[in-house]
Amino acid sequence: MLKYIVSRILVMVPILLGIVLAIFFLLNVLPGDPVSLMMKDKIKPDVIDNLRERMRLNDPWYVRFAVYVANALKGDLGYSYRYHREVKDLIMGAFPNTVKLAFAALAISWGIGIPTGIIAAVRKGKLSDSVLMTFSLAGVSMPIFWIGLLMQYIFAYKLGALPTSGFSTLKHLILPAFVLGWSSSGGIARMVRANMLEVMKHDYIRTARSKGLGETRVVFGHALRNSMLPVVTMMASQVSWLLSGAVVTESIFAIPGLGRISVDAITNRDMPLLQGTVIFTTVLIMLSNLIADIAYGFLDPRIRYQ
Amino acid sequence: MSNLAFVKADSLVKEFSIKPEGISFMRAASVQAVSGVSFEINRGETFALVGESGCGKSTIGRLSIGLLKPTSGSVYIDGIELGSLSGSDMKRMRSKMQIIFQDPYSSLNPRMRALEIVAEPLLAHKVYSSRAQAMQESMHLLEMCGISSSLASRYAHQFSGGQRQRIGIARALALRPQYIVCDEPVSALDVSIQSQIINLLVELQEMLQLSYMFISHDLSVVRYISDRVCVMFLGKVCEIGNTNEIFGSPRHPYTKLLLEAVPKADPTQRKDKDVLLGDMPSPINPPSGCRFHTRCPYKKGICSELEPALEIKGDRSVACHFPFS
Amino acid sequence: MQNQEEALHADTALLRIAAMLRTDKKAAFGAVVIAIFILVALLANAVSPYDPYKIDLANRLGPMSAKHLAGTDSFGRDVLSRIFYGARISLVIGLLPSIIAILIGTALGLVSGYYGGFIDFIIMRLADIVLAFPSLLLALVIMYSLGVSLLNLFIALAVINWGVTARTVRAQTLSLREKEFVEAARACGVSDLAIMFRHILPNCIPTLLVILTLDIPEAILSEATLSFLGVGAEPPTASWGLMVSENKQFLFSQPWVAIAPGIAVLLLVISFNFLGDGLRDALDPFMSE
Amino acid sequence: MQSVLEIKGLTTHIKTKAGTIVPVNGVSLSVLKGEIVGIVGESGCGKSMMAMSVLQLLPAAGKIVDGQALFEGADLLGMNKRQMRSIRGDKISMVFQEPMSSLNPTMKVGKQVSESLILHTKASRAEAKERTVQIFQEVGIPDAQRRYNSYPHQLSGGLRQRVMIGLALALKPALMIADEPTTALDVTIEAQILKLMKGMQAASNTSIILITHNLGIIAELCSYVYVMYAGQIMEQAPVFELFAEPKHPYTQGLLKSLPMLGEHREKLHAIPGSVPNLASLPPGCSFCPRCDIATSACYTLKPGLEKISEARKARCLLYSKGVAL
Repeated sequence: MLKYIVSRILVMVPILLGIVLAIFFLLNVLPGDPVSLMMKDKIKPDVIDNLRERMRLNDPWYVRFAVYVANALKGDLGYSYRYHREVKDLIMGAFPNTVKLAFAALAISWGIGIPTGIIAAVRKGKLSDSVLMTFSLAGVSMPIFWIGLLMQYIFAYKLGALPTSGFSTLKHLILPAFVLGWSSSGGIARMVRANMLEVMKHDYIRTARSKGLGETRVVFGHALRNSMLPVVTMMASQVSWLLSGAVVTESIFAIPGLGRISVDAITNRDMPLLQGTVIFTTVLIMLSNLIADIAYGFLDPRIRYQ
Repeated sequence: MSNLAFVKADSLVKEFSIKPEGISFMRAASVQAVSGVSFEINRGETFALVGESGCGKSTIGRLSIGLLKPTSGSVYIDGIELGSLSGSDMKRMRSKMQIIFQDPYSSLNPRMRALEIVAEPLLAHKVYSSRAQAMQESMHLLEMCGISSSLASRYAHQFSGGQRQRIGIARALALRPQYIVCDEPVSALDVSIQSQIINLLVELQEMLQLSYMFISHDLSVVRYISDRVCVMFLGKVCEIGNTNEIFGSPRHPYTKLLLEAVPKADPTQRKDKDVLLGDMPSPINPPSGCRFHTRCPYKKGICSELEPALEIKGDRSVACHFPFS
Repeated sequence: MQNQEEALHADTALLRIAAMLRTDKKAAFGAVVIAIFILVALLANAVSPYDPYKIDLANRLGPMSAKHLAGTDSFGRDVLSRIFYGARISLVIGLLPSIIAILIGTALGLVSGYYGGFIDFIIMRLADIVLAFPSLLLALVIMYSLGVSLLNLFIALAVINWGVTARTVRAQTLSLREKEFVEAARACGVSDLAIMFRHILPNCIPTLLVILTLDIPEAILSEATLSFLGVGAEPPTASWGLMVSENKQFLFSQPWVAIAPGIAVLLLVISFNFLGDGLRDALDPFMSE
Repeated sequence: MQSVLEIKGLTTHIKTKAGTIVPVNGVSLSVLKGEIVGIVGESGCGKSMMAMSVLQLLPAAGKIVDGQALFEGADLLGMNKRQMRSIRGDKISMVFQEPMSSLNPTMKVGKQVSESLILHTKASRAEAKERTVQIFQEVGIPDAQRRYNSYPHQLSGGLRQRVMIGLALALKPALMIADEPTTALDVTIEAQILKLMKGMQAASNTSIILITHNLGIIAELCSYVYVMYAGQIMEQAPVFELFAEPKHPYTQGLLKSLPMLGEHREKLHAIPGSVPNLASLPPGCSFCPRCDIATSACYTLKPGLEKISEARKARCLLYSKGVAL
């Protein structure tokens, strides 16, 4: 098991490096010169030269890459042109808001997705299967920005029940978390349902029934654990999906989180901020990937006792 | 004797590495599936390989036609060592040796018609100048194996298990091989179909002078079809010899107990038999000395310490410290 | 067991899909809606009541009426006509990059699974990298780097989405490679290329079909979202996402203008999802292979 | 002697894409106290579906349309779910073919047995565990205390099947249905499991229905045999009589087509054709297309199961009175 965890961590390192390299390449090498892009032609040439020197833009890209990685490991992600602050500080300021949103959304997504998947599988082909799965699928099928606007219109404007934007109280969290959670519950429900149906076909389910167990015991005692295993591995891709969705949700509901920052960084062509945010987000996803892998290892005795 | 041999295997060893998926930098453990096996198969002879799962018999079958490369040791077909051949020579050599598989379902591509399946080797080797000729030959081969030409354009799944096995045999015969590995060819078939396929294999052998390696765990079938037999346990040979002699008076304890274990379709022969105790030892960590000693009821001290050599007496060999006489 | 094996078959796949459409109402609904959207997109200039780009400032933010069935937007353009034209962008962006991504993924997955070893290691780590990115952020970065245009969006979506296909095809190739019919082909001296194209690829096609129907809705949503965020289609293009974004400031006064394009997205995307789920159920034995 | 299970006219339908098939067509059989009854047949003959029908464990597409299954005087087929559940595992238990897939991979094997004990005997966890370890010892699992905490993948195939048998016999049921219990196992392990089943049966006086395709296993274990073909019983007889003098042409063909260990015949007898497809059965006798001695009457008349002697019946026009062949 320890071997398994260590190997998972070791596999992560080259991937992480590859990701940083890919982002770095896209943002630093391809578009030419960020300084001239950023400054357009408003500033005197010697100021530009000075800035280029400070950003080491005259060095070859791989030197800059090495410097960037070295600094990043020390926690220095650069300096935001737009906010005139350390990228690290901006990220740390935004991070807790995104975490709150993501966890609330995750809770809603699982709260809707898992029971929906189980009920739909157990009652396959019945009306409840169809209704529940359509509700879940509708969540994945609507653009997040649109459902966000729709919710604002209904709950904030028409009913006046909830605030449209900002992030100061728990009430502010309800709409964005629901929007984001609903939109990712479909994937969970689909997967739980498909796994459950698959597992229910296995011989050991027949064995459980032949022992005289009731259907509830068969489903919860034997089928559920086995069908939840793949869902655990899906958790990582779900975190990825939630963070993607957070970009839009945070824009709509004016939540000062990571997603909002990255959109700001794009509109303001604030490259160091964009780079820092994207890399930070990706690291988060890799970490959740790792946690999911380890959790899977613990839950599946076939891996635990390898 | 050896100048007659069409297939000769010399101290074959095959190791497989068992590597956890995707973790390339971790040291891989390895399993020795075949540990120093030698044998010869004469022209026109049926040589059977018997043993329980994990004894390495299927691996030997694949080694003997170059589908797997041995870790060490060599295979000679018609006097030519397979390991020495270049890619194009090997391709030419492939037409001399073929294989028939156990599972009639996974051995035929579900997206191809029977005719195309049998024609594929002919087309790959450009045996005929035109596609039409290859198809005609394919039709002929199918008929030879008992598939009527009216069925030839059906897809594999439209045939029954026995018919699929016939198609697999027709494909193996397409390149006019002299040596065919039959890897459990009837194990997946129903009892009433088994004998059809066995009869077909025997007829084809007589007609085309084929040499067979017949791999099976079914001792009754082996007894019926083979001239010589090799009994294997955990990658090693227990004994080799004439089928009637080995079945009539086994010398290795494993052979004897294996024969006794087979349920006989005759209630009057019921008896309380000696059952071979224990499980197959792990090939990752095989027992010291004689690999069979952990299950052998006749074992003595030396068996766990010293590995018995294969003792050759005429055309009968046995690897046991205390063989029955 | 025999039934499952029988299901593993090419020409029954079409029959199974046909049977699925007959029994699965949701999938049939999806297929019909998709067909309607395709027709509308093809015939947009014939079915649209107005020129979608004609600005009519006198009629800004008009309500739903007999003249303008879905009202007019902040420039007085007819919303229904713009939705019809928007179907073109959504379908093209939904279909083409997904198909390209699947072709790339299939090629890489086949090579990776069949040859294994170092090349497999490299391809799979690349796939890991692509899959580890949050797709929307990756698209944002690519659009930032290449500049905002529909063509660049097209490239971004194709580059992002090959990972899943590559992994799935690789897994299938690995299991098919061990099948005895592939061994038989090797024993007959059939070349690697012929084995890949004749024996492995055709058996992956049902899976690819399912992946495609799941990728298309993703791509449609991505286009809408990126356009909404201002890094996709550019004004005055009639793109559904852009239309919502352009009119969101009038949400409380004239909600319909911002909401109508979203309904089009929902309808099209949920239809693809319905169809995809139906296909997956119908072709299930292939998936579990 | 008192019968434990008495099945009368059991008929089961299954809806498939090709239409409704009848895998169990009017099957009647009885199992006496402490007796091992064999049901032999080839793939698709309905033998497993018959067992599943008795315990109402049919797949969703299956439906019992007619018949009775009297167990200790009560009709199993008329029972509601709750009544049926109290029978399953306690009074009637099952052993399946694949011990690996029949055990839950993420639950300790001991727990899978004690779960059943807790359910039916209201034993406490500790009592159930103690009893389970005891059962493991009885079915010959070495180191039973430790094995209680093993997961299925940590056991060999033979041990897994011992766990299954332990599970089946844990509550000393009146009847155990074993569906191909040794088909997935090696010969020497098969012999161990068969010996274990015989021993356990003798000790507890449990009746066993043994379903298999292997005539050898039938001959070694059973006292009475039913031969099934295409959903019907073709012949039924005490085991010695059946093997000594098979009455039905199908049984005769099956026995003749077996290669026997002790002899080397020139050519095997083969039953021509394929195992029947239940979706398209001939109008008359379902075996007639493959029968050596079929006459035109066989293609039109459905033979009944005729009594030949006190203990024997066969479904063939040969034995139907008043039918001219």
